[in-house]
Amino acid sequence: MSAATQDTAIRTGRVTRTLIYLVLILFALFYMLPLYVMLVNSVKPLDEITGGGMMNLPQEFTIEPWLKAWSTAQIGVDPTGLAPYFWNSIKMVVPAVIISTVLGALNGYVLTKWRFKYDTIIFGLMLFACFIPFQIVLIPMARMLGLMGLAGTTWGLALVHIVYGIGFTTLYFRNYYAVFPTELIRAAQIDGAGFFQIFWRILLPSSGPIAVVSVIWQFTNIWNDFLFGASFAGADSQPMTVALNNLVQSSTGVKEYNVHFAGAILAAMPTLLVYIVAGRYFVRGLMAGSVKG
Amino acid sequence: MARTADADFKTRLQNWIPKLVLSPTIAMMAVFVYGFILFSVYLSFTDSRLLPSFGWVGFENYSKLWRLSHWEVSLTNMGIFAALYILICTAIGLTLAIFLDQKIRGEGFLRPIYLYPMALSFIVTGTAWKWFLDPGIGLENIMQSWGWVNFSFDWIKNRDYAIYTIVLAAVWQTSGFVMAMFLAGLRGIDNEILKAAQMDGASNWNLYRRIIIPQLRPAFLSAFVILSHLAIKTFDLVIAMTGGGPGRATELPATFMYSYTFTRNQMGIGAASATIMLMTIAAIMIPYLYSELREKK
Amino acid sequence: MGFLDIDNTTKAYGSVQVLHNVDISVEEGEFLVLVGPSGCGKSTLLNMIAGLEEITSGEIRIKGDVMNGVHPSKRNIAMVFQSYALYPNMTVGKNITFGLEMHGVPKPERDKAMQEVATLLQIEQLLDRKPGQLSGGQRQRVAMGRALVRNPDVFLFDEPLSNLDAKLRVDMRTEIKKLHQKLGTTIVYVTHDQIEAMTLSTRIAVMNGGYVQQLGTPQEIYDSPANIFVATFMGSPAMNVIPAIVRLQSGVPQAEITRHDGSLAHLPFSQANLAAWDGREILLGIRPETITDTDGADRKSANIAPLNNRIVVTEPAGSDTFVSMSLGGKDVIARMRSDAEVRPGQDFDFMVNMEKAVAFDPETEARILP
Amino acid sequence: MTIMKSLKMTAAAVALSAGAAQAADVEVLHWWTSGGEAAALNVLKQDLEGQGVGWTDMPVAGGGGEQAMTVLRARVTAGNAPTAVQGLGFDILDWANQGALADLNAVAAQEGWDEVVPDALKAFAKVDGKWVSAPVNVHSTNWVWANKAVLDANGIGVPGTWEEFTAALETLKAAGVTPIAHGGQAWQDATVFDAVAMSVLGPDGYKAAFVDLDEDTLGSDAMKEAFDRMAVIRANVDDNFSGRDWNLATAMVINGEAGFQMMGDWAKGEFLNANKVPGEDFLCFRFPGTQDQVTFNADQFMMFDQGGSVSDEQAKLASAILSPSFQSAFNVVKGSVPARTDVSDADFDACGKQGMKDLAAAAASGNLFGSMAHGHAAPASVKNAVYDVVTAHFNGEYDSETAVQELVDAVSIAK
Repeated sequence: MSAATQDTAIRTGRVTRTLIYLVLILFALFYMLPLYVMLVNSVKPLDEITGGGMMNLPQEFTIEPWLKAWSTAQIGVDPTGLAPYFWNSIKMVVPAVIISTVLGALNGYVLTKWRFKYDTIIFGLMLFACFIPFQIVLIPMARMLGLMGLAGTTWGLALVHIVYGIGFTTLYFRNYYAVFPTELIRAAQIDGAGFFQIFWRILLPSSGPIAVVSVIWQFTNIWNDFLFGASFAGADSQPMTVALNNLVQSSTGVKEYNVHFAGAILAAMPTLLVYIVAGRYFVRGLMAGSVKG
Repeated sequence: MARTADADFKTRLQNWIPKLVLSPTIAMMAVFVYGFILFSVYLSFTDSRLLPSFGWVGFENYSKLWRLSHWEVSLTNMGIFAALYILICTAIGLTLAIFLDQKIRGEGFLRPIYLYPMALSFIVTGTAWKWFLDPGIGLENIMQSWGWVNFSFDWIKNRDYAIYTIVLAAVWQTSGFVMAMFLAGLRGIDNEILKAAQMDGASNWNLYRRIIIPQLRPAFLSAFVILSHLAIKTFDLVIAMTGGGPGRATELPATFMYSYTFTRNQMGIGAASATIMLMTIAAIMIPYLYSELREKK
Repeated sequence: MGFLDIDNTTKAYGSVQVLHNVDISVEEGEFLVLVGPSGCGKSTLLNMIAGLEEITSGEIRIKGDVMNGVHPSKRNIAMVFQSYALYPNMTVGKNITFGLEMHGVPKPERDKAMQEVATLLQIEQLLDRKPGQLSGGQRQRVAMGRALVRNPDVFLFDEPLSNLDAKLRVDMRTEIKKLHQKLGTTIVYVTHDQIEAMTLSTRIAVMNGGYVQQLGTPQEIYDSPANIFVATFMGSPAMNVIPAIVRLQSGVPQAEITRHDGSLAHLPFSQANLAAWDGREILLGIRPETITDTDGADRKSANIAPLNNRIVVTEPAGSDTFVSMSLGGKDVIARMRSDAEVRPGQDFDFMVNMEKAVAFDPETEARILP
Repeated sequence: MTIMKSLKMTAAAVALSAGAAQAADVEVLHWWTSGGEAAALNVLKQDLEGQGVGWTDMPVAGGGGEQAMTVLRARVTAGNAPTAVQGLGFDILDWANQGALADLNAVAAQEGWDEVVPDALKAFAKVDGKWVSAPVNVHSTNWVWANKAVLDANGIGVPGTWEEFTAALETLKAAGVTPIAHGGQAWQDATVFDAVAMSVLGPDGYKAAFVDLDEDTLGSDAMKEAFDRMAVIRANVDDNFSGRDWNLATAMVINGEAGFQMMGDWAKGEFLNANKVPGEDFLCFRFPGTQDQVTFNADQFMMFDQGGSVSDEQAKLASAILSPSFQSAFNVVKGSVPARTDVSDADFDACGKQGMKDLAAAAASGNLFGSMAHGHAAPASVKNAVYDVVTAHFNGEYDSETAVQELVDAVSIAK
């Protein structure tokens, strides 16, 4: 898509341009603010924070809180730091993202290219499911996981995320495939390609942009989830957010704010990276389908 | 008299595969979404407290719910929050997208800055926001130390204004995402139309107001769906920033429901509030879905 | 029984019937064109032959085998689409051989077939490119190559030329015709362009409103249109349809028509059976090229009738000059040689070749048969 | 391996259908996740490991155990209950009434818990004559913490009555010091209210109002007086109190920005962490008017039924928790006092010694009461209903008159 390079037809004067830059930079500062607070306080000794200057730059720079948050902070009874929980999160997020994206892609493919009676109603029901508040599903979900023998396992947790993410991935892929030429599917049918061959050989190679959107969306949501992670993970599969919460939310202990902030940034690192690295493809992916809503 | 009996096995299989592929999703939706909703609605008519129990009490939970001033506060807050949040996010998102679309140098640098808040959960940023908004250590303190002695920004501590600080933080998180959606929409508009309009003598203002923004309708709709879904699910934000306080001034239906179901051991009332929330969502979403999906057919 | 039989076939979406009892039998090696305005059902019929749409009732048979419910890939057909439908992620070569691969043809054979087709269509140098790098005409060739390589029983073309510019369209038209003559394959071709229909086909099915209006050779369709729809749809400029009254004069039926100034003119019919319509209204159909000046009149015709009328507009078009006038309250176009001396406002003596004239029943719009 | 033991293990394995924890392990759900308290719990873990019992750690912090209780509910619903779960007050009773807890009577009898654990505490550890959980500690909540230097500078002694207390507040205010450091969170407001209500209503009134939920007492003039006193306290709190974490309030006292803080004994850890010495740098005393009473909350470990009988590991865990050595070691770190009254106070500091003495005295004289604010007087629904009213009143939503009516109403809805 050549849109990014095409000339915009709009011309603006010098004063307007200055104003535009000013507004854009002001907003950038606004967006950076919380990250600034977290960053400066994560490299200060604790007494500098409790002593007052929480917004100031550090007088004494230290990397100690980062090391502590990663490898030695007390998360439960063991001073393990966040490191082991990081891998728990990865083990849960990766399959959940992949499966929900693949299922979303298949659903989108069926709902646009293999239309059948009531398919819009089914899609409507899937879309409406995106709006279900997660708090109400906790107890029945626990029961179902128990019945399926998945309680307290990484797969159980991944299943929960797949179930509640599939509405979104289906939405993205459906809107994308809706503008994908149906003639291509027909041509492939005449060529003798079956359902999965068409999907695999024809549709999927062209789905890059929307797959990026779907993966970013799912990755961020699942990585950042706390409620399901806390409720359905087992002792050895608790994700990063639960560990971070355990680090930060001590009700009756001493609060090490600098370690907390360092831990918070560490916990957010993968999602931050995903946004920064894949951000440009994200806008492109949105362009390619989802905003056609 | 279609002679389907003639159809060979592969063809018949091909006819079934799409439905087979869809069926796991349909089954999951049926059980994990709609089954659970029905279960929750059922619970709202029972005497459930700590765990689900099945003693039928009729509408008692609903009548108790409406006697709680606390519930009305959370509904009012939801109204204020959702309206402002959706409005401001859309306005900021659109403005930034239009500005960023003026062949801005450094777009590649600014865009991730606008987008990154979406990547962070409020477990991560909650404390930072709390500090920044705290008059004793945050913005008010800084401004006063810079010489504006009369500068005052204590909304988070003020019962009547605290909900607006929640709006502020929520806008911070998602307006960049909305910007991306609008930017994508803008980039998808045919430039020839813009050139034509300019030849017709339209000013930049008119160009946007009359030509471009009306063409962004799909982006507006997508933004509305995403934003309203986020507004309804807003939960961590409140817990992390105010814990529902000062007093109960920033309680939202989601936090209300959670606290009655899980910390107050009044699952019946929690389920009743959940039912009302779901009905509200349905009242907004069903007409929208209906018009959208029918149009596409 | 033909090579491809469409036997009493209908198509309905719910209660809406889009195709009504279509009956067409195509012989081997025939080039059948389905022509009609958009929405007439021609593409639906093609998709039904291809197996992309279900048949509501009736049968479609290829080589005598009933195709109802048979998967598209099992019908031994190939199709060229309007948008060409080239797979964007595959090279030209892959595009061409994809169908063979799906049918389990081994790679050496696939490559051989690909080379043959590429040579035939002169696209050898394009085989490693992606469709996005091709021009419209090249894509068209690749799409045909993809169809040819399969060596199918029936080729289906769905408006394959409509995305090309005017010149290229004419070139490709010729090329398709050459291919057909060379390979002698059976083709069903959908278009809304009546010139394509006339030039390419061995037979034409003119469709409108879900009905086959007329099925016949191009000449039959042109000279003896079954009804006003066919008469006006086929031919450019369209056949003039003029309200007239049949008057018997000394036993010969004549068409009485109103001239530009309200006076009456009488043109004698060659068809004696119209005597039965004495005194009744009909619609007179006259092709533009059968109204000429004196020099241009068809010498072989036995029935040339003079007609004096005022010229309204003249449109020289190089090879011909189109002259428009008013007859029976309608605008009527005559097609003359370019050297005819005509001026707007001139009262001119036209010659009408009444041998080629047709008459329609104004109520049923069907042609009154001789 | 004995036949008995293998039978028990089979039973446990069957009960744990999902099998998250090994049969020979204990899985412990708790919210002591950071710093000293987690390290203190590690003592218990090592003790058990020494006896060959593995420890699977399942920490879930947040909201004073609220988050962990949500998780517990999910786990029990899934049929996958942890072996032992940290629990507070009525939560333990609720789970016991669901029939989810194991019977610890055998180990209790063997170790003589009945003699050494105070009755008020037993009310939350024994249900229908059955021990169901092992108490770890007793926190008392009606403490006042004061900066000694600030008090000395303003000529203030330890206030013994409400009047002396208000006088001290006036003095501090006049001297430009924030009189009371407070964090405006519902549970902190309620913690203060607990002490204030005890001082106004007296032990009998406190029990009538918050344990028996007697409408007349809840709606009495004395209750209105309690709310009036809350308003006085509100007037002596800085403007910026809302939403503040309790430890930041404690820091204000430590730094001399504020004179007093009303908070449970866990605040002591903050003072010690800042290298302050009890009695020299800071003072701890009971809220004026409650010198003889102790309102408490106690952390315990509920033992979840693992298939009929109490398992070997559970018995070992329970026994380790109530061992005097663990009780002493843990509570010295935590700031609380041991759950059994026969533990030596040798390792405790001045405030700790004072706390143990107060607890023993209050237990003996019937002045030991469960804290309403911390879920040891009434069930969670009532507790939170009281929170609603106290915090709304404290934030100026309505006056004391209305607050009393709201309290009666809210409690009746929640009952």
